[in-house]
Amino acid sequence: MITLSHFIVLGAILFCIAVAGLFINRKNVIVLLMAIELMLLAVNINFVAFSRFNHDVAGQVFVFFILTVAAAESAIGLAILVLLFRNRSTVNVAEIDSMKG
Amino acid sequence: MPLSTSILLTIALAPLVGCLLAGFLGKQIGRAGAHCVTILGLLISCGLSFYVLYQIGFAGAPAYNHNLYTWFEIGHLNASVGFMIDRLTAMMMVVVTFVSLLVHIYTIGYMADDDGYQRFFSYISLFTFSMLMLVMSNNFLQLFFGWEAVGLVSYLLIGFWYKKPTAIFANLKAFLVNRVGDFGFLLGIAAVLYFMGTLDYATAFAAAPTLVGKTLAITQGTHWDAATVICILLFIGAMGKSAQVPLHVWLPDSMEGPTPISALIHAATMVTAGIFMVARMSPFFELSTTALSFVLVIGATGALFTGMIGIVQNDIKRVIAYSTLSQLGYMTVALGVSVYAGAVFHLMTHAFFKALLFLGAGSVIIAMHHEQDMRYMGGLRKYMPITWITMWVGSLALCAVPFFSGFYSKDAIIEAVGESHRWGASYAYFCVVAGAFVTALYTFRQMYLTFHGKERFTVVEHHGHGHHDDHGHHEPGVLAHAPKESPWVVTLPLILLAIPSALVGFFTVKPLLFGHWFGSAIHVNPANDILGEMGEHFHGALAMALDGFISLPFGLVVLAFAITTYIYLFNPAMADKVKSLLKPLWTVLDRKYWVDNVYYALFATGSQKLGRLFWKAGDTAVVDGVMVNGSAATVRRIAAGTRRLQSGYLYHYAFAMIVGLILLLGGYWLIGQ
Amino acid sequence: MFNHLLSLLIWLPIIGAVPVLLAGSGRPNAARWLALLFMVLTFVVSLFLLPQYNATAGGMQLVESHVWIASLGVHYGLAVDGISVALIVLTTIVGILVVVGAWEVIKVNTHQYMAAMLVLEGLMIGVFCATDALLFYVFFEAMLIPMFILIGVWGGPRRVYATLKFFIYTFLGSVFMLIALMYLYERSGTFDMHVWASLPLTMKEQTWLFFGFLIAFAIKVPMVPVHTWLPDAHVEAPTGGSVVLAAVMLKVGTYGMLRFILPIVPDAGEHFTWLIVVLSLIAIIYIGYVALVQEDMKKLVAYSSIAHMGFVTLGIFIAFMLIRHDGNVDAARLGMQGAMVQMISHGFVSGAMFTCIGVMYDRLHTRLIKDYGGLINVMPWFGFFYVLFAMANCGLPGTSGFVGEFMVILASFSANPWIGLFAAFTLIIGAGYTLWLVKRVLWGQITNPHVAEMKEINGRETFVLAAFAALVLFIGIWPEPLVHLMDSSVTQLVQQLAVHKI
Amino acid sequence: MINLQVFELVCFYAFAVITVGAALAVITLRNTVHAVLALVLTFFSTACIWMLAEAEFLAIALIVVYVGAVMVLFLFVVMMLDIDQEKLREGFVKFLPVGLIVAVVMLVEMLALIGVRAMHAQAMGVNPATAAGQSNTAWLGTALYTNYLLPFEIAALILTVGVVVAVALTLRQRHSAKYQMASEQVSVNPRDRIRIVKMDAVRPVEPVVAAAPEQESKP
Repeated sequence: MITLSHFIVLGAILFCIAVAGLFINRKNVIVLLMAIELMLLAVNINFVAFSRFNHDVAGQVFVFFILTVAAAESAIGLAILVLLFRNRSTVNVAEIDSMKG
Repeated sequence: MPLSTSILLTIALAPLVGCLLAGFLGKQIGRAGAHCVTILGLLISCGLSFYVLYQIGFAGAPAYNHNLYTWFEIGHLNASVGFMIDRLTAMMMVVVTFVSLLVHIYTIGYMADDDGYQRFFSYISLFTFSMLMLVMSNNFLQLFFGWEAVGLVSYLLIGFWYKKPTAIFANLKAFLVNRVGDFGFLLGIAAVLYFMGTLDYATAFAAAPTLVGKTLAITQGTHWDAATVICILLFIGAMGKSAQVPLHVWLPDSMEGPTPISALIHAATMVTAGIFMVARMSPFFELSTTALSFVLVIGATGALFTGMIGIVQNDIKRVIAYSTLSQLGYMTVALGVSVYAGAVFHLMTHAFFKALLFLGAGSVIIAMHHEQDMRYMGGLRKYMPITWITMWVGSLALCAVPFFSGFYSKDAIIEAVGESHRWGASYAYFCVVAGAFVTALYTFRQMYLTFHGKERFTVVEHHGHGHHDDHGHHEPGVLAHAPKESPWVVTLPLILLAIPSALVGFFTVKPLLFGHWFGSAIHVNPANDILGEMGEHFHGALAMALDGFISLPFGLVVLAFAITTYIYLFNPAMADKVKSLLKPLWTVLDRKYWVDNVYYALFATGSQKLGRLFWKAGDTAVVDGVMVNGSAATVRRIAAGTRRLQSGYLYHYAFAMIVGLILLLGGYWLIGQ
Repeated sequence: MFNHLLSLLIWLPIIGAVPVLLAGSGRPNAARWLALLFMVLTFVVSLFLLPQYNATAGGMQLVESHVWIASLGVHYGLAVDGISVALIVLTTIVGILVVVGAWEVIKVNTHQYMAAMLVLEGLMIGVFCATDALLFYVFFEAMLIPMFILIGVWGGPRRVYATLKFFIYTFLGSVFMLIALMYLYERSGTFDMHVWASLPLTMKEQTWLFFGFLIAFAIKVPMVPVHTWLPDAHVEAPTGGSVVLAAVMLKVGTYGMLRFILPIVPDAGEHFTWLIVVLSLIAIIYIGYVALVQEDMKKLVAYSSIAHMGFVTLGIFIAFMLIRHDGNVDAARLGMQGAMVQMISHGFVSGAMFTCIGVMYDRLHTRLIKDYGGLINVMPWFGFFYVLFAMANCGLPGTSGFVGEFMVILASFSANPWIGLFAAFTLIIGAGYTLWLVKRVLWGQITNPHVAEMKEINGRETFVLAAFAALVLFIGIWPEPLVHLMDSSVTQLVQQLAVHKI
Repeated sequence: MINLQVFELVCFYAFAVITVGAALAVITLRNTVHAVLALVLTFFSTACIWMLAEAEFLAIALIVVYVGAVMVLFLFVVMMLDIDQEKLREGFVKFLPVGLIVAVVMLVEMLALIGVRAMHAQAMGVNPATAAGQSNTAWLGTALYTNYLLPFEIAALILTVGVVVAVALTLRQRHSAKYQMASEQVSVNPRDRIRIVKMDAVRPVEPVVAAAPEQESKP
């Protein structure tokens, strides 16, 4: 019998893997973007599970929106990445510090 | 016949119209136009003043006291502009307009070559207007207006030759020292308003007796007598304007101005405003013997000690200036012993003979091509006989030689001081008697140095220098051409002033001093009425003059005459010997008791230092440095610290975010526990 | 028209700014004439206030009120009393003179300069009319923007520092006022200042509110420890900006005190009168000394402005002492009236002084005193005006500068002789710094060869200076019309002071 | 017959293991292309898990949108850009411990907060869609087009803006390339192109001497 906890724990594990990914791949923007996608996925798992559990459609509707926004986000993110690479010939985060105060 | 307002307005405004015409349209109407309109204005003013004097003083017209318009009205306080004409005012008006008229005429000659001809006429007419406003006022406000306005004109006139550094220093000094007096004066007016609730003379004087017993809380537990406070504050104003002792320093320096104004403003009229004011305020002063003693001591000190400085001066105008200080001291002494009529009487005679002396000195200065140093004069009597004779008339009047006008006023003052039992009267008596000796000393010295003895100048005719003799561009004692008598516009005023200088005392001493001519204009407490006592021994002007020949002051004058005659006519080398003999005394006098130096160090330099300290330490360091920019700098420092957190690296932000998330989760967990 | 006279006054110049802006940088002359037209129109309209306002009746007149923000109970409420009328007329007169004064001086973006001036004038009039606290606040804050632009765009070399300082200083103060306003709204449920005047407040509340308002207005006035923005702002501002700043904007601070502190928190006002009196006296004496040693003419006049505004605050608060301690209504009215006259007079005198400095600056492009000397030799007419205004600045009788100082000194002597004594020090110090300035600038030999080439003032400058001179002399010789205009309003204010609100 | 619940559980575990494994691969693989492919796998198995939760519509949407579109985009970008893989891997080992520690701490905290044990017994319960007598898609669609219509429209707008932005950002004007500007061609004014010069029919004879130096200086 699958319980709510199964889903939640899976979501938590995925989220932590994504976090670890952020840390160990700190220079590669593409992997960073992918880690973020993973995080969103973890969140989405939770939404779906709770929607089912609480008989509330809002959870799934929200997943739908998250998917939309995440798609838009990765599209723009990748566009920025392309632009960045075109201008600076690198996607190394360590070399991008224009925001340094 | 009662006086009409329109006549009084004409008197006051005619000079103002002249001033405005000459000042604003000076270029259009030209030199002649300028002196014509101003002199015309003065003629009208002077003529009507004589008429007013006749009406008030001799035809029995009632005193005039009306408001012209309301200056402002707040609640029960009505501040108006108006005229009060009684005998005191009428006499002052005549003195002011008459001397002013003569000075106007004289100026035609004196300023003939000056670029600022029209401006000068405009100024002296403005001065006449201001002075008339001062004396004709019927309230404290307008008095203060006139008071400050004459100060302004004095400022402008001292600095008339604005290119001279000394002149513009002197006018600033004069204005500021006067302001110190005005400071007290204004507070005095404030005190009058506080206690009387009005600024109107008539109301305030009528209510003066209610002052008795009132006090002003100075601190918790200290209460000062109201009348004393009012009188001393008002007198501080008089000290500034009439150059009494601690505030006398501006008057000698004011000689930087053209000579006509030295005669008009700094001898005959403006400086006597303080005397006039105290006489006007006699109802108040009579209430406080403390204040009168204060007046007495200040006046006496001035009478003697400033006169002594005159002995060592070499500038012909400065000698007369110090003599003015000394004579003003005499007047103040008279005020101090409640002999207001005597003070005003001396004011009048002094106005004539001092104006005469100044104008005479001016005439000499013209002849000497603006050389004022007496060491380069001498023997001028044969070049300019009219000036010489008239100057002698003035000098004898100044030295109080019997029959001359100065004698009647000055002798009365000396006698009154002798009679007085007021605190400080014996000191004052010593001062005024010794002052008589000092007066004679510097007067005769001046006359001898200027008109008698050897000629100490040389005449070098050079070509091209010609007619334009500017001020002080030449070698001392070297003249372009020989001195000659001044034109008639200069000598006419001298003659016209010499007549009253010689005679006015003889004819007016009886009514003015002993005849209660001033009536209610001057109020004297019966207990203080020294003039009344003296009047009992008065047997006419002739007898008084004859008595004068055997009095102590005259003896001293004769002594001084003998000494100066010996030194300056027969043994000129003696002067230097005396000087080296009395070197310490001479130094003290030459340095003017170091009062100027102390004031300069204390107030001019001190104020600047204080100001700079306030500015740099207060405004720049504390307010701007610590408070304003300090807070800004603190923010900047904090920001600089936080700025390092913004490394710009994405993973640092991610790290911070995740650490924050961990902490948040941990926090929830702990709370959940 | 008379029903909406005040609205017309506020919005006429502000709307007038639009065509001036539209004239564009390419047609500076059109912008100038349009701006002048609107300034004159506003002035003419403001003249209608004088017959429309009943000076004998006093109180708030020409009331306009419309709901503005219904949910907060905010009204677009306008009305004037005698004090407002006087200040509005002052504003409109200064407006004309500023436009004429800037005629050829402002060469870059003339249309924007003129438009900013028009907007500023409308907003200042708005401040003097508003009866709704929030409306007042809006005008009070909005006023900063055109001034910020005026100094920031047409200012001197350190204009950025000066504008920032000016803006942040004033803004900081008004934040405290906003808090006070919000608290009063919470207490009363309205922003109507008239209702607030009769709102009972405890001493503790009053104290907090008092300081909230005091900080805001003290900075605007400016009073002593928070005054340093003014010299900097003046030094960097263009002439017109300085004139408006000194002539009108500073008055907004004291006007705010009249409208907020006096009626709303009178008990706290009484309790802290000593503080204001001490600060005012410090302003008069300490600032006088600071002014004495300034090397920059504008700074000197700016400091003297602070000293003169000290008289205004002194006159306003001395009324508390006189009313509450001595019950001396006449003296209290005298002091308050003196403060009001001083406000108007300082508007003209300081405006004229800054105009004079502007005239010199346009010719020599320096404001340092040491660069001048002997100006009278080449500019005698200018010298005449300069001496006249200098005399007004040091309070010579017969000029407007005297009237207010005289009244305040008389009133403060009645409250306490020592206060009168310290206040009267201005006679000496004021004369000291002003005449020393005159001595160094006007008199003497010409030492700087550039001074010798300076041209006498032209017709336009003469017009501006002569207008100022006429006003200064008029108020000095016959202040009664002005005093009468404000008298009943002052009396009502003073009577209100006597009411305890606890 | 296998117990359906047990089967579901087994399936869940299987998919969960694949998901986690693939996710680990995403963050550890050296080659970015491989990492993207691992991410595809993660998404796919997650979609399967959603199937188990009977969220069919979202599962399909995830595959279509993510696997079909977004991941392909990723692949495009990764392949398009010539990325120096080695340099980007620098510090991988160095930060591994930190990453692990952080991840583990976070996981422990999360699990503790979730309180796994407390909720263990709770089954997912009845599918709300089935209970309403609808398919999951209908259930979700009804909600989307009624109560959530406005957010739905906004989502559409966001996507559109996203597309426009992505294009706008990456669009590059190549100055070397030659374009045909139709609008300019149409709006040409003849006067700009040719100038009609009036000349005398006969050219006046000029002196030869004067003309000579002029010609010389021409080049």
